[in-house]
Amino acid sequence: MKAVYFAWVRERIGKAEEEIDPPAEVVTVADLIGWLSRRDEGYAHAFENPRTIRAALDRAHVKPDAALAGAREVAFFPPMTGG
Amino acid sequence: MKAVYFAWVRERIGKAEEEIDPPAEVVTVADLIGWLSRRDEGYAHAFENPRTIRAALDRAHVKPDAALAGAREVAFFPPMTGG
Amino acid sequence: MEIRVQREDFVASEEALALTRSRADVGAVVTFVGLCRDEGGKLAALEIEHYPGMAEAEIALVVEEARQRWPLLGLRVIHRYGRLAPGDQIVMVATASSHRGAAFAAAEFLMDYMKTRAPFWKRARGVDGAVQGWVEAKDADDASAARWRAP
Amino acid sequence: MEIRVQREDFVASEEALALTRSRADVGAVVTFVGLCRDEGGKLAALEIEHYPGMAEAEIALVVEEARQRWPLLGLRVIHRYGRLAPGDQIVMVATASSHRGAAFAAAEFLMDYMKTRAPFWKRARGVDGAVQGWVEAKDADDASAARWRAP
Repeated sequence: MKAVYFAWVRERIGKAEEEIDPPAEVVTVADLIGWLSRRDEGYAHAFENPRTIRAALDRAHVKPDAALAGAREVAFFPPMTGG
Repeated sequence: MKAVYFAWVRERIGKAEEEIDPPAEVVTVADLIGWLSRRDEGYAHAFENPRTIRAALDRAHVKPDAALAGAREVAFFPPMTGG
Repeated sequence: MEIRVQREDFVASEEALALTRSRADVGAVVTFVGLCRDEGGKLAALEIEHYPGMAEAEIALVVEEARQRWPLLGLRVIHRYGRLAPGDQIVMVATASSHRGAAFAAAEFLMDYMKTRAPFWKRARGVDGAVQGWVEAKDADDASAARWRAP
Repeated sequence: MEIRVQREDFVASEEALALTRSRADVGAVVTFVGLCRDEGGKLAALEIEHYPGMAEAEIALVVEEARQRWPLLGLRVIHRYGRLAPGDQIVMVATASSHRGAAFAAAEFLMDYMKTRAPFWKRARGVDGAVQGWVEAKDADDASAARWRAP
């Protein structure tokens, strides 16, 4: 699946998007955050405070317990500050 | 003092303004309404329902119990419908 | 000029733009424009009568109260009188503030209070040319104004 | 088009006027414009990042909810991205309705919800050229959005 990152999540991870292929035991968005966090310091830093991370699956907001299921695109970003 | 009338108060009385010289016992706005109402049918019609009459003294809203005192201009009109 | 009572039409956007020109502390501008509706095709015109002098004075009082309630960086109020056709602009308020909450609240307050305090009266003229009579004040407008009063 | 997410500036008044053109059932138009403040001279620019596709989709959901809540006769939402200087316009909403209450409420609702749901992020750049960092989401914005939820 495709992962996209925005704002300081993007800066800490060091890329705007990438293809990821999590193992079968990564079922939910929260699982994916844990799996990514173990990759390197950048990911760990991006996801260090789960309270400040928002996620979307196929461009719709989801909670951490949402199942990745057949989603093609997952996004991680800080709370929105538009308007 | 000068009396000015607006909207249907003006139409019922049949004039937009006039000089009036109420007697000394006409102390309040309510007194003046009573005194004018006894003049003729037009005034009586204009003032027949006190609930729908608003008054101003020298261009400031007042209640019926306000004293005419030294006011130079009294105005009578229906509830406002601007905006 | 902050307050204008006039027969002429106005350009709401120019009034609103004037509030932000050559300054960068304004974060929010709210503009309200009230227009003459055709009432389902029945209305040909509105004739708006006003009390010259008192209209400006009452709007000034409402503006002063808005300035005391909210931290405004600018505002404009324009109310027209005379004969207006469906689609014509009747009234506008524009408010500028650092933050949107104050700009929204002040604009709505100005409209609510102006409707119940400023001496303007509307008369409807039907498409058949006949006068349909004076528009009656609505209890809903009194209720809208009343909600700004402290409990 | 009702919703636009764009780098280019916009003319708020043209968007608002489009809502009343060739119709006479609109009685109220409320326009909100959010602008880039200079934060007391400290801010040189805002850099606004967004999630293309999702930004439009989220605004569309907010618009749909506004349409269900209030009898709107038209609306416009525009949100910019990219580098903006103090005084520049960031966002606008315009709402048209027969009556002012609906137009005011819908405009304020759209702004409150858009601020907390639409995927935009602001980064501040100081007058010394240094990045001041990402603007943090405010609890006040969540509270503003929350007041529209049924108790």
